[in-house]
Amino acid sequence: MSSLFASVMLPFILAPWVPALYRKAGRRVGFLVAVVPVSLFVYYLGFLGELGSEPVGFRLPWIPLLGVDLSFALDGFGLLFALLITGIGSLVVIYSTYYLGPREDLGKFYLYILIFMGAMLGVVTADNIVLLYIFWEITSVASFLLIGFWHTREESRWGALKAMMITVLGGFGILTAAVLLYVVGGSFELSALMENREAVLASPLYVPIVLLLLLGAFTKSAQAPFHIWLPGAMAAPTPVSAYLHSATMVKAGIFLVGRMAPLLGGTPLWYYTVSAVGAVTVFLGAFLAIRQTDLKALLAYSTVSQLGLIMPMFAAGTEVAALAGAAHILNHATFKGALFMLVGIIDHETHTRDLRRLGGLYKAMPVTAVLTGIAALSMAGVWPLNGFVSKELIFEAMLHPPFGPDVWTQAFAVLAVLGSAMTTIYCLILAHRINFGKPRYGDAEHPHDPPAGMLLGPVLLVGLVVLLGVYPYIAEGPIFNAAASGHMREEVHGHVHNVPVPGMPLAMSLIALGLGLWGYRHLESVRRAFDQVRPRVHANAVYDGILAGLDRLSRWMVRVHMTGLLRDYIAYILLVVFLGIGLAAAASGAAFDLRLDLAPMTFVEAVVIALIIAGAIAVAAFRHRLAAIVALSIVGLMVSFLYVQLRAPDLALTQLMVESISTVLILLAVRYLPPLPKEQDTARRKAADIALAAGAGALVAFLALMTNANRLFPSISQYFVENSKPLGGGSNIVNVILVDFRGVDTMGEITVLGIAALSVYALVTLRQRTRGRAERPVDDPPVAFDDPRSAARDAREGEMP
Amino acid sequence: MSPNGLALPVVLPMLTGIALILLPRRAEWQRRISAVSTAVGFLIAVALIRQVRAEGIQVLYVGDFPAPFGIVFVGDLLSTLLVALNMLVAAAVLWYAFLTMDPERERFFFYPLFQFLLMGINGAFLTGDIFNLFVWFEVLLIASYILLTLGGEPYQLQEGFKYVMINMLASTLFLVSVSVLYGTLGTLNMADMAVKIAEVKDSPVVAIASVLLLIVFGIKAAIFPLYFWLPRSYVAPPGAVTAFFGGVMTKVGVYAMVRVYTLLFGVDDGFTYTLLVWIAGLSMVVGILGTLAQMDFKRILTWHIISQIGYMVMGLAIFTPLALAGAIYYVAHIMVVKTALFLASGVTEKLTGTTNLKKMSGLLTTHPALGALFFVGGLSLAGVPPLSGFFGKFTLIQAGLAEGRYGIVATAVGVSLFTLFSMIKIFRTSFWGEVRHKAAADRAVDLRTYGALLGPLALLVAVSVGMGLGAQFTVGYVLESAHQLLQPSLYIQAVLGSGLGS
Amino acid sequence: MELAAIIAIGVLFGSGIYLLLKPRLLRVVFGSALISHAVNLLLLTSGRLKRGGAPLVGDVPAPVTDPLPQALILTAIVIGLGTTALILVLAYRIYQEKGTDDLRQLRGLEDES
Amino acid sequence: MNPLILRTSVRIHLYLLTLFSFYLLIRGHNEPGGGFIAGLLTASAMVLQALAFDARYASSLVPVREQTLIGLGLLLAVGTGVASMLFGRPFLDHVFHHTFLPFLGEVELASAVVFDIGVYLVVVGVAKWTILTVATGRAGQSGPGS
Repeated sequence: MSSLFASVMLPFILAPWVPALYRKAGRRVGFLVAVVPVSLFVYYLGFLGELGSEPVGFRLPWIPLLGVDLSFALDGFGLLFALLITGIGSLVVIYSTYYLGPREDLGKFYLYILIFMGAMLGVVTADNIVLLYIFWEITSVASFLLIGFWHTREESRWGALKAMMITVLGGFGILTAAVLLYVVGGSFELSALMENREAVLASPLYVPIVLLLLLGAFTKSAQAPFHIWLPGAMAAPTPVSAYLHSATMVKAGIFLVGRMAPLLGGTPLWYYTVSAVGAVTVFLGAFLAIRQTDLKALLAYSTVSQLGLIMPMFAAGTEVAALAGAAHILNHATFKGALFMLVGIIDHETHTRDLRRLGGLYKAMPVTAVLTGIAALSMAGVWPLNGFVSKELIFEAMLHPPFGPDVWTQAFAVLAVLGSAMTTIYCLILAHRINFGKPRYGDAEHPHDPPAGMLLGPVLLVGLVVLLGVYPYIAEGPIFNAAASGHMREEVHGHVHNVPVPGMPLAMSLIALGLGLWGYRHLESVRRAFDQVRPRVHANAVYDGILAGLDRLSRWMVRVHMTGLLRDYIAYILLVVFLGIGLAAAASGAAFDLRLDLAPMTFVEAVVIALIIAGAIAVAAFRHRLAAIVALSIVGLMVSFLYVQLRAPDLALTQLMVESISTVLILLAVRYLPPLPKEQDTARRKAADIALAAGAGALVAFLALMTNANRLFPSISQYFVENSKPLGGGSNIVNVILVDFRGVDTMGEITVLGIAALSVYALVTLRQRTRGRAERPVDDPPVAFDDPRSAARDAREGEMP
Repeated sequence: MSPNGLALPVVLPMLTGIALILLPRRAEWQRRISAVSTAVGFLIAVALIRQVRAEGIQVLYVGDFPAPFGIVFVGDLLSTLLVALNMLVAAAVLWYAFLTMDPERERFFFYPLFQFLLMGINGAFLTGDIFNLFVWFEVLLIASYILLTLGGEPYQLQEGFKYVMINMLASTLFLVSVSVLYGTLGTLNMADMAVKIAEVKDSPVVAIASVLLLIVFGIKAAIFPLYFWLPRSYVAPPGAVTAFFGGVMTKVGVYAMVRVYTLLFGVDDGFTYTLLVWIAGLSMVVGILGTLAQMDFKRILTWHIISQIGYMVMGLAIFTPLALAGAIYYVAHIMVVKTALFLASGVTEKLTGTTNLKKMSGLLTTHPALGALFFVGGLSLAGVPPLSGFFGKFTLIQAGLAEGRYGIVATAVGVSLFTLFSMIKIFRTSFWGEVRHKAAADRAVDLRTYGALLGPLALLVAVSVGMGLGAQFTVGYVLESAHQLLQPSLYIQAVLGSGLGS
Repeated sequence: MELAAIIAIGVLFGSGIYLLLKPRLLRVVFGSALISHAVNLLLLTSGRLKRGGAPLVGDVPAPVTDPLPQALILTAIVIGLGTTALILVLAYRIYQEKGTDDLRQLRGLEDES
Repeated sequence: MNPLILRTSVRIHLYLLTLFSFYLLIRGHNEPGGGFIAGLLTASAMVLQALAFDARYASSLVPVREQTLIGLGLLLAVGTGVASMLFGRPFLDHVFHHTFLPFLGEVELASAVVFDIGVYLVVVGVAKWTILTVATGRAGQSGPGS
């Protein structure tokens, strides 16, 4: 099935050409781009009825070393998503051509959209978890770019960042879980891992694997408390909200749970975690939706809530739950996709999304209003629309939990009913409040229905809403059961009903509807009541708090230790040396062997060494710089004298010469430096300095002693003594070593000298300040953008010799 | 090619540097000669890699003196790879420097100094002798001192002085360790040392020497807690220099750490592992914390260097083939991507006249190509798949979890999230937003120059993307070299085995 | 002999470090000079001191002092000369540009957020 | 002291020291001496000149640009290595050959001596350049640009 691979790659291959195409084709680019999703949609339609639990696959080695291959598998479950991705993708691409204004950068927009489409197709067809993760992250990146499409707006930039951070956090969870699975199960291939399911379940790593993986799913699907990014993502253009943030990307988390369930599911941990989070999310999402006045924000929270309803369906592992989940994925995509597009139209026409400023739209734009009403009622679960069909299934599944009903599952059901009741309330707001009553058109005088092209998407989707509500059997086999089968990895033959069947689920639906109706009639008091119950801890506040806290921590850290003082830096290094050597000595544990091997000392040598010691202390102590220089050169001279005593004539000569030359250099340089003032060190600081210095001296002396006492092996220098004449042709062994045995050292060393001379010359001669600056350091006072000075500087920079 | 090829990465830049000093300082000549030489150097390095892959570790007995007496150059998969990357990055940076370096700096020996820097770095990668390593360090350091301060701007001088003094202290400590090692082991050849250390593993001398060397190389590599010199000194010099330093310099320290720990000391005792893993974790955390409050393009990138060094140390600490491979991969990836990002910061500075993020915005609107290149580079740095950074991180995570090192893996993953955060911060504030800086057309940087400036950046980003998509090859290579490193007997055999006979 | 040399090394190193901790550029430079003396002597003592004549091969074979550390020190001395020259120049250029030789005033903090 | 006497004696010093440094350079392979020491000696001779006269005069005594000295020195040093490579020998493999020169006695014509001469040139160039630059606070003979 290499065509499968091609279908995933196609958007990626074509995406880079879109900006160029846009420059050529202008605004018509959308119709050209639409060819991609439409043809892919047709391609995937071809699989309808063919696929169930048995996937068709394709595999190409990519990085076999790491166990990451381009292996794809499409089954009924993936097919459902693929159809959504390409189908809604087609509608959205066409819709955006009308929605986005003539001044928008459509080239970039469609580039991002195509990348997203390819990545999303990759997610739902990948058989290798790492491959899945790769596509997963690309969807996050594409979503980031699309949320930030109107990047001149602060809320877009902020929302994009938040969405990215939270979804990528979850992505890392998936990656880590994938690697842990590899550790336990020996593969990244899902199909191979399935064979090792027992080992995975038995592993002590099972719990972290599940939690990390679910972290990925929950963040992507905006489950509480990670739901906070989704409302922020509404800063994206509405087609993006319709496509990514209601129909496809946010369902990737659900997909992941459904995909991994056969491997990791079937345990209480899996089921109860997902169900609990889902139930809380249903409730919280609906609760927050009612409080919104922005239509898009309302839809965003409603999406959160609906996702919480679907998610647990794929954790239960029962047939009815699988069927319910599959059906609601499709149904939700239809009505929510339509609603987003319709809200986009309303926004487009009235220039507002504030529902307090909207009303009576039915009079001005009847088609839009009717479509909105139908879609919203479907979301509320009103018969005979498709929302009703899947909601019945969901309630039924909730009543038949895999581990039998208990207090927890009952609580989940109650939360779901309460959530649905609140869903009814906000659906009625959408269906009734803005369409009827006193005309309020926002900023527009006479809004009207948009052109047919813009309505195409909503009409088709609402058509599906009705069709699947009235006659859901059309999708029962090829889509719902196929998807459920793919998820369960065994054939599922469930049934959907288009007529209400008396029973507990129907009762739950009716309670939800009734409560909702009552609530809608008392909307104002409900709102007031809700406003009273402010949650103590806002997930948003946590997010902001973490960022602000890290920012403070960062400043504090830099301020505290990056003092900019050389003294502190030297002290750090010394402390690290003390600590490191102390630890190493302690850790090695072996006793020190202090058998010294000493040569006799003559009187002259003693005097020389005494002078060196005295001189060194004098250099440190003298405040007068000439005195210090004299002391320094005495030290140098005595050191070279010591070299003579220690049978190192070459060293003595060199040291002597170097000493005289560097003394001259110091004397010359001192002319340019100010005299040394009295230092006002506090006694404590001085004591600290002396302690550090004494410690350092003692440490080096200790190392020397240790070396002396531990001559573990004879030196290689006997070789030089013996071979200096025969191999090097000289009898001055040191010189032969320098030019022959270790000639490379000398080569490097004279290079150092040469560089030093170039440096001295360049440093002294090249003075930037006198002739302005080519590149300013950042700490200069800010230069205004239109500062003539900077213009002059740029002019200079521009000319290349 | 005879083993003499190993001398070429040192000799060629040296000859080039000499030529550039001797020849009249005409900018075109200086540019052409250094460009040709660096390109040839890269090709030579590639040829060396091929040779090492085909024939195993290559050893050049300089002056024909047998090991351990003379100095040896050793080319294994790691060192030749790093030489090649060094030359590649250098080529890109030079290309950028041709377009941006101010004529004054060009005339004051920028190009020859750069060649000497390359010579020092290549020497450090290739030498098999600990004192010779010191010499190469000095060559590259003194070249770096002047490249950091060349131009004599006050900020450069002030931060350069601290950089020089700290490195001087580090060099001193290096010499102290050399004298401890020579005094006790009686040799300077690293292979010979490895043989002797293996005999006296328990001696406290060995433990102390290893920690001393760790500190010395740690200062160069800017690991925690020895990194404090880096964030300020690296932002001072011109863009090209910062880019090269940010990409390459600290990696020499990392290389030296990897070399001494694989060849001489090993990480098999609990103490060294604990030490390294804490260093790794804290480097990551502190480096990333440093970026969070910064609002300056270059400063964010320089703080990142520290946290990325942490990943490399992490690989070294875990010390399995996969972990070491991850570390090497990371080194290669960072050399390429970090340089690219610094170049991007340089281009934005050319365009807007600032590196302060608060003072620029909307670059994506005015310069979409730059925005795209930065975005891809930034994502790669943060380890977003399938770019090169991802596979480094992935390999390290895989190695860490396989060994059950959960703490460090969690740290690595968390830090990479905030790496992404800081890259996005740059993108959000300076590439997105209203166009607030002047459009390129109004400024002296005309469109042609701008297009040319993107050349080296695009080259490096392309390499990063290629490294990621071609991960089978790149990961294969680093795994192979990790295996080589974990069998020090191969190295010892190559150096001493045939050497003793001659 | 070695003990005395080692004491000298310790004092040289300690004094040098003490000077490195001081805020005046010139004293820091002095410190670096003292430290390099210390390290050179340390290298010398890492071989054995005075175990024979100067390392010159005569006609009669005689024990000589370990020549290798001497060669290493020679290299180190020369490198030290180069570095010292650079540091000196750097110091006085800083004074020229910033008008101060006090490292406490050369901190570069004010520009950071 | 009478400046004339000083100057004359310093000049004589210069010739003597330079000669002596050549001697040290040549014999360095066998006796204490060699390129470094010889180079440094020549440099200190020039320092003396600079102290007695002025830096410019001192520098004019060696009428070669410092950067040329350094470049040539490095070239000689690395050149011996490259030469051995050209002959198919390992890098920096030195050859030597004994010969008899008047006044100096037996001297070997070793490529190592060429190497050492390179060292000598570099040291002279570096010392001269550095001291001049620092002494005058400006460039030596080689001004910026070509």
